Amino acid sequence: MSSNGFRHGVHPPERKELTAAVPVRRMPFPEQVVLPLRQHAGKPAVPLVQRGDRVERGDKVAAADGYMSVPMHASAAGIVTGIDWVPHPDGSMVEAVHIAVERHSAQLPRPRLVPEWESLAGDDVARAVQEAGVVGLGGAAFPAHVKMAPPKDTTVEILIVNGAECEPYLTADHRVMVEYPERVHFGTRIMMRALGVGRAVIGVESNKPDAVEALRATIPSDLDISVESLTVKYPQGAEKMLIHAITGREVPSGKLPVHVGAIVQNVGTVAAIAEVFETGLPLIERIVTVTGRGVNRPSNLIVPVGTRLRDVLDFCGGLNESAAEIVFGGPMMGMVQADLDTPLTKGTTGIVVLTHEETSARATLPCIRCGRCVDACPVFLMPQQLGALAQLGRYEDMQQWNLADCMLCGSCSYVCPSNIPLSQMFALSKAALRRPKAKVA
Amino acid sequence: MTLILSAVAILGGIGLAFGVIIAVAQRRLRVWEDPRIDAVNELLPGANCGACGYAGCRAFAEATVQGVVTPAQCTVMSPDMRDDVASYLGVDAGTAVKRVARLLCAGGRDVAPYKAEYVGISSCAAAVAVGGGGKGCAWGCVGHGDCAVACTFDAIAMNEQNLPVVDIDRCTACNDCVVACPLGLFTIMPVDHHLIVQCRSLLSGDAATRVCSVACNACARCVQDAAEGLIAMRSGLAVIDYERIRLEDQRAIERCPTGAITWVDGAQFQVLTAGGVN
Amino acid sequence: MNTSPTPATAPFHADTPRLELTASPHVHAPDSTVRIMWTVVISLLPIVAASVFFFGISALLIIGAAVAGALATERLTGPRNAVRDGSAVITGLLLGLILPAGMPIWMPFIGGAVAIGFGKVIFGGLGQNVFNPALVGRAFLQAAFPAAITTWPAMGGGLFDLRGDNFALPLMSGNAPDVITEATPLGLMKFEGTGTDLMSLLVGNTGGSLGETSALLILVCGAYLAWKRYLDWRVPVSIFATVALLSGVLWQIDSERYANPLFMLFSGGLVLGAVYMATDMVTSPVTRAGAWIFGAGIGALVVLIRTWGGLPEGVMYAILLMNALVPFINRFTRPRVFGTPARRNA
Amino acid sequence: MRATTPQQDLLRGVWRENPVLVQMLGLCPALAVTNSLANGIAMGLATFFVLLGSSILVSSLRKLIPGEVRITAYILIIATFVTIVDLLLASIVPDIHKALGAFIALIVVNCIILGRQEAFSSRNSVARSALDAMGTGAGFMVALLLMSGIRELLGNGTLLGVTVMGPRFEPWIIMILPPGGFFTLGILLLVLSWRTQRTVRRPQPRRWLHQAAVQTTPTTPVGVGGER
Amino acid sequence: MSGMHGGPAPEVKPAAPASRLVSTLAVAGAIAGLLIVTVHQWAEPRILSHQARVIAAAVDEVLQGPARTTTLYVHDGALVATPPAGLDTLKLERIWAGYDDTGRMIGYALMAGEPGFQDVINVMFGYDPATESVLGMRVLDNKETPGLGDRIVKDTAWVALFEGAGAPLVPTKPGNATGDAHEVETITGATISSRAVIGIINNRIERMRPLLERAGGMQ
Amino acid sequence: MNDLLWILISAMVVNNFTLALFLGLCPFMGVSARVSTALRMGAANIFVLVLTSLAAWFLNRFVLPGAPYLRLISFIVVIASLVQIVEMTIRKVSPTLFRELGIYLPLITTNCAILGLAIFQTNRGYGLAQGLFFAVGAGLGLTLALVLMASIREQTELSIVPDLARGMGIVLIIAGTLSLAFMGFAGLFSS
Ligand SMILES: Cc1cc2nc3c(=O)[nH]c(=O)nc-3n(C[C@H](O)[C@H](O)[C@H](O)COP(=O)(O)O)c2cc1C
Ligand SMILES: Cc1cc2nc3c(=O)[nH]c(=O)nc-3n(C[C@H](O)[C@H](O)[C@H](O)COP(=O)(O)O)c2cc1C
Ligand SMILES: Cc1cc2nc3c(=O)[nH]c(=O)nc-3n(C[C@H](O)[C@H](O)[C@H](O)COP(=O)(O)O)c2cc1C
Ligand SMILES: Cc1cc2nc3c(=O)[nH]c(=O)nc-3n(C[C@H](O)[C@H](O)[C@H](O)CO)c2cc1C
Ligand code: SF4
Ligand code: SF4
Ligand code: SF4
Ligand code: SF4
Ligand code: FES
Repeated sequence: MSSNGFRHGVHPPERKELTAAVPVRRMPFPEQVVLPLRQHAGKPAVPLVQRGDRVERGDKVAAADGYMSVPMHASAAGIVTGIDWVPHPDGSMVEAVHIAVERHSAQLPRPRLVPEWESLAGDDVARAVQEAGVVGLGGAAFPAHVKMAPPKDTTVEILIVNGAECEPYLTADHRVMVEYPERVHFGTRIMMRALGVGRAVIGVESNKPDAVEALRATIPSDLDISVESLTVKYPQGAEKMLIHAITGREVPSGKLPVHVGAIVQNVGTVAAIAEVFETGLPLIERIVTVTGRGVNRPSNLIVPVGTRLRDVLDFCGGLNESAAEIVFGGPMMGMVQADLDTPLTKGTTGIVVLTHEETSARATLPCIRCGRCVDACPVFLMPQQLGALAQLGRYEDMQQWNLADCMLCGSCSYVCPSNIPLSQMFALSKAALRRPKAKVA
Repeated sequence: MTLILSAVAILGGIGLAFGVIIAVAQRRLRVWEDPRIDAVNELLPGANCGACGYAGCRAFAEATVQGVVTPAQCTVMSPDMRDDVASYLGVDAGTAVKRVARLLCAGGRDVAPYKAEYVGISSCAAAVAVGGGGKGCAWGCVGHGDCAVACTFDAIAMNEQNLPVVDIDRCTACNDCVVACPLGLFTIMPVDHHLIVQCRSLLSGDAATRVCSVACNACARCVQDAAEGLIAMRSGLAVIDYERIRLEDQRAIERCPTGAITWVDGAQFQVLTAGGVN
Repeated sequence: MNTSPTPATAPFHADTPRLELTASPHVHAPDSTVRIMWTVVISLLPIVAASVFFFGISALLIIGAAVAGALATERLTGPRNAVRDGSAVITGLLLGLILPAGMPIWMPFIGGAVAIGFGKVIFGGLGQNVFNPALVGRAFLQAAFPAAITTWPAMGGGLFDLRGDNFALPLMSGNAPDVITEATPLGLMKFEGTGTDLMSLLVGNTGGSLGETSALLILVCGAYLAWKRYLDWRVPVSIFATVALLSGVLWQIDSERYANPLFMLFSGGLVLGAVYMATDMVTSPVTRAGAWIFGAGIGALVVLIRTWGGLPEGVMYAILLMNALVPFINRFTRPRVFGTPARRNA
Repeated sequence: MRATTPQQDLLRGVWRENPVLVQMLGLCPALAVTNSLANGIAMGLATFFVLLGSSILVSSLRKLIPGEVRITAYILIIATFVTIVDLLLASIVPDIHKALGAFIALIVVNCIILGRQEAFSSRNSVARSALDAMGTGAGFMVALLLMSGIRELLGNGTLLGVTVMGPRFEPWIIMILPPGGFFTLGILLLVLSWRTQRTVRRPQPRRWLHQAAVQTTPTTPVGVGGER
Repeated sequence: MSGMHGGPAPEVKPAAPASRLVSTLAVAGAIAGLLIVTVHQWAEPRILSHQARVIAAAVDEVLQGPARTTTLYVHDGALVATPPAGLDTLKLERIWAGYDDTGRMIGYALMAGEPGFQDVINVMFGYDPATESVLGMRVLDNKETPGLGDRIVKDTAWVALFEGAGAPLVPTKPGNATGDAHEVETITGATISSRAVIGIINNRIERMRPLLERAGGMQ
Repeated sequence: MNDLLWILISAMVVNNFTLALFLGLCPFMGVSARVSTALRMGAANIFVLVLTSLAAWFLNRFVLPGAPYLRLISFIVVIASLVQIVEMTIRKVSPTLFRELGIYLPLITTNCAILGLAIFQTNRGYGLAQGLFFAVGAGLGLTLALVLMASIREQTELSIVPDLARGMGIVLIIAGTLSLAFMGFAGLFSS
């Protein structure tokens, strides 16, 4: 099978043209930033400040709570107005540090010493990355330092930098690769050093020739970094698919990438790590694609973490009347937003504003067993079977059909001519299985 | 005549032969199980609801036959069914305190508005997973009736405000709704506990009442009015210590500005007028 | 449980449009079940036209009656609005196309009703059925009125003269057809041992049921659907391959007793069955491997029944029998899940 | 145990616990020999006789038969009656005997009969067992009459050989073929469950999709599929 | 799936002594045997006579009403009028010879059965070895499809075709008949069954010819 | 066509015990909900059928020649007792096997197919070999029907069957359709 792709998968319209060529701009500081204590996979951070405290940009406002956690830093200078509940992008409520941004501040970070990474051991690099609050920017917001210190009993052979950005609409990673290729390489260098791996591959879907171009042009001569151009297909960016495409190996069901000697890190993440060791600044801002037909001025922005959705939209010329739905992340897997007060978090790759034509829910018909979902599923499940079982609430039986291997990529729902919300049902079934069983049958 | 004899001989012979074999076999090979278990199992409701705390009705049947539990442990059986089992086993039926499911939310759609439209699978779990389901109060009942569907005893019906109303006569305290509710809004408690805080929102003050006019805004009046130590204010919510429920009295609810804390006698909400599970 | 929250107050943010919340994915492929079904209906119209050309107005009466029966039943017993999805029309059309022109039209009507009633609605309507409804209808009619269904009016005759007592009273038998009947190519083969030349098979001016006749036309329409990916090309291909192979071997062994492969391929209902009926996605396997097996099974059964069976034609029974095996095939061709060692069968 | 009144013993089996239509027992004869009314009646009578006879005998001997060999003993008894019936039919109405073929002999294994011995006669007085047997036998008879009536009428246009549907009627041969048997019983069951439907309401397994997507506004489309 | 509802739970019996098990079954068996055999005594003659009647009628029919018939038994490759004693006559293969009132032999009535469309078809037919022609045919029993296959019984016109048809019979498609004495038209819609009947007759004649010829000589 | 083979095929598909001859319907309806169970039931059936064929042959050959009218009663008594003994033995010897197959044995005894086999075998005057092929063919036929029905039922269980058809109604309709489909085998190898 092809060396730079995977079997099955789908081809949703890309719609990247809206922002692909738009250079990254820095968004002016909002009046208020809101820093949720839970922005990453793992334990929430614990606040260090109280109401009335004054913080400089980059100051630590919350500390990591253990290893599976990262600290949080003020993304703008100002006064802490309190710690209160705000809507979380996942729809729940979360406690957050509210900072009233200082109007006329220069927003200069406190002068700080840049960590001397060459002199550090791998673990210390990882620790520095944790201190800087870096998490995966690919969407999962998985603490980056954890991936930099893999379990001792495993050997890492290859570092894969994920520049696939297979989700429609999104161009954040694309712009990073085009505008800051050296930074990507520098970050890769640091990761390789920390992990002690000799080889790194940057995987980029072939619909971003300029990115491939830029990256190839700037590969440092002393490193074994190669840039792979991958077939354009969703979900090429999914860890397992990416690893399969690049190394030809299959991550065993239920296992982690390192079990096949690979570590996957998103380009944005890598760049962020590089920035930590260039400027000493922690992760307090990220590149976000604001796009979709429902927003007036689609753009790629550098946004301070904790900026509220409404402020970003206002800066992009606000919503037009066709706007129907606001999604954090891409339209295939992204989280839909109910509240404009929701702050952007470290994991927010993009804001996609969809219109009525795009979203208007179509009638659902019964499954006609056309098998398209079977042909779409990148992990070779039988969604139509799973779907039928899910409808009856036969979750235990679903496990027999490998529900656990479903990564909720949504390819099945995308192709289903009967418009059955398969992946949603699978998400619910997984949740139901996690719930405590009170009784039999 | 020979004919008759031969016939008698043949069948007699066959009978004899197998009589012997089976006799031997039975001596050698009998495996015995108490037949009363099946009998009792027949008498049980067969709901397999687990309210009795056993894995299904047959397990309960075994337990009762062994005398480990009294038939009354099965909250689903009607009294005379109980007596049937009891009389069949010649044991005492026993007694049990009536417990029911209570909802810790009063935010019907009239008092707790929605901020966005969820469109999709009609299930609370589903809605909550999609941007929180669009309910203004993130803690409040989203009203798609997962609990009503989960209830095997048709004890829950949705009222026109999209709040589940528990029919306390039908409710067997089987705990299904508690498990079903993605927001954990149900709890099982004895019917004779009257004082209930029908709110889970951790917001306080206006923030709380802005999204739901019957929310607990943490004004702490009930804490002062109630008997010492019965109610405590924890992170923006009044919490009743049911260990001390003996101390409960009506004073606690008198000055509550939103009516979040209530004195429940019988059904929790007004009997449903419209909607309902069909 | 249809009560559902309707907003009691205005949205919180007067300045923003009311937001919608739907589950991801938020984009969707263009194809829809309804579109697929109606496309198939359209692709069948040329074949209907051909049958009218060959069998005159009778063809239209038969097909019309079958469709009417199917739609009526779907409307009365099926889910609300089910008729709109067009699948019942397909059922009716195909049922009509596999009946002889001469029978009283109340029979196709009953056939259509049975097809939808016993073949589909009982199972829960669209997509739930195990057996191909049209063929259930046909099998029912064949077992109920075997004589009527095995008398084949001959080709030719004007557009407007009937090919039999189409208008016999409901439930009453028709008068013996005053028009000439002729044996089907397969009938001739089986009972007289005489073949029919390939050309007339392809063009279709031979005896037989309405749509069984013009192989070429059916293949063209099928190709269109396959190109639109509305039918799985693997099924017909593996059917044709198997039939050609097996009958080829037999023919090599004894070209006197056994029919030649081309004759096997293009006579009787094989083409229509392979292209339109075996491919009914509802009643065929969901996996690709399954499709190959399914087709091969049908092919083998067709050769078996045609060659050694009591009946001259076996396509209908072959497909029905394989339909029954589909749940099995699905379970055994379940693909190996990514990252798992070997296949586990549930 | 709640005791049953004699009326209940008698009537139970006829309809509410009809052996064929409700308990799904004794299906083979019910399907195999019901392609004509005459056969149906004959088979019904034969079974009735055997059932009644063996029930009386079993219940009167129930104290004597040790549990270990009861099955064998019951079968002995049943088989005796069946053989007798078989011989009688063969000598009195040979044609019907031929039509029923092996199924007379198969009355032995008709699940209904042994089922009743096991479940009732082995535990109850002769009188009650007799009532129970009559009821069950009658129930079996009812089922057979229904089946064979429908099948002969449609399949041959006749009842007891008398033309009913008129001379030009086109018989539905399938009805006297095996599939027809299955379909007829199937339809009977559907009709029955349709009648009970309206009285009792079974709880249904939840199906998300088919309780239509939530409509917050009437404009958003309803899931069409499977709504009932 | 069983019908065993209701009824009190089986009270737990102590195991009965082996002797009782044995005696119960033995006695029960004996009694059963007694009963059955008595009824059988009464029934058997009637049953046999009925069977005899059926066969006699058939023979009579296919031989076109002979004045007299005799039963012949096939015993080690020859036809004998009286089989050696000790052999159960019912177990032997039988054929019947028919004579007209002048005592001249009309022909033999033969029985044969082979698979038809659904299951085995049993036919009785008359055959005259002298003229090598079939005298008549009657289907004794068949499981062919009612309305189609069973026309081989119901279609009297078709049954009549066999009278005087020359053996071996030649099945012909309706309308293709040339008037040859050997031709028998098949039945449209029941081609298989009708061919089967013809086949059965031909085969049977084939197998019996040597016997019959010898018998013919014997006369 | 080879005689023995024809017996086998005819018993298996052409005159399938369940779908064409209406034998053994109770288990067919009752034990066809799960494929796994159906397979075991089928296996148990084949076993008992072979046992029966042997027993019947033995009785006809050595016990009953004098008294054909005792066939029925002797057959059923012998079969039932044999099965009961086998059942008890299995239950003792291998509880696992008992759970797999044993529990079906009593039900099978009550099953027309068994006695039917014995009777047909006798009426058609089959010898030992023919009898065995007949038994195996019939057993395979029963298994085939059972398994097909089971896999279909598992399938339909997943779909929204109208309330009416829940339970046995739909099973019978499926059975009817199956036996329709099996009519395709009619006349196989006979002409
Ligand atoms: C279906 C699916 C699609 C994904 N697509 C991408 C993608 O396009 N780009 C990306 O960087 N990560 C993507 N991810 C996340 C990756 O699987 C992986 O978590 C991430 O690249 C790890 O890098 P990070 O930890 O630095 O984010 C996807 C995940 C899934 C399940
Ligand atoms: C001819 C015959 C008919 C039977 N009919 C039934 C029946 O209708 N229902 C049933 O559950 N068991 C039936 N059985 C099976 C016996 O009831 C089964 O052996 C008994 O339930 C268990 O007896 P044991 O524990 O002594 O082996 C039948 C058995 C035989 C031999
Ligand atoms: C349900 C059904 C039952 C049939 N039964 C018989 C039958 O009993 N005997 C027979 O010869 N053909 C039977 N046939 C076979 C067809 O009638 C076959 O087409 C016919 O024998 C061919 O004769 P023809 O060439 O005159 O049409 C049956 C067909 C069907 C569909
Ligand atoms: C390619 C294709 C072939 C179809 N063939 C049939 C058919 O042979 N018979 C039929 O009743 N419906 C057919 N349908 C319509 C539909 O799938 C069928 O009615 C379902 O079985 C109803 O659940 C077909 C549909 C498609 C898309
Ligand atoms: S894509 Fe949809 S309709 Fe097709 S099989 Fe899968 S679930 Fe069924
Ligand atoms: S969501 Fe799950 S089942 Fe559907 S395609 Fe993706 S992995 Fe496969
Ligand atoms: S589900 Fe809830 S309401 Fe229903 S019975 Fe169980 S505890 Fe009571
Ligand atoms: S209580 Fe919970 S489960 Fe019940 S309707 Fe409200 S949110 Fe849904
Ligand atoms: S009646 Fe034949 S198995 Fe029950």
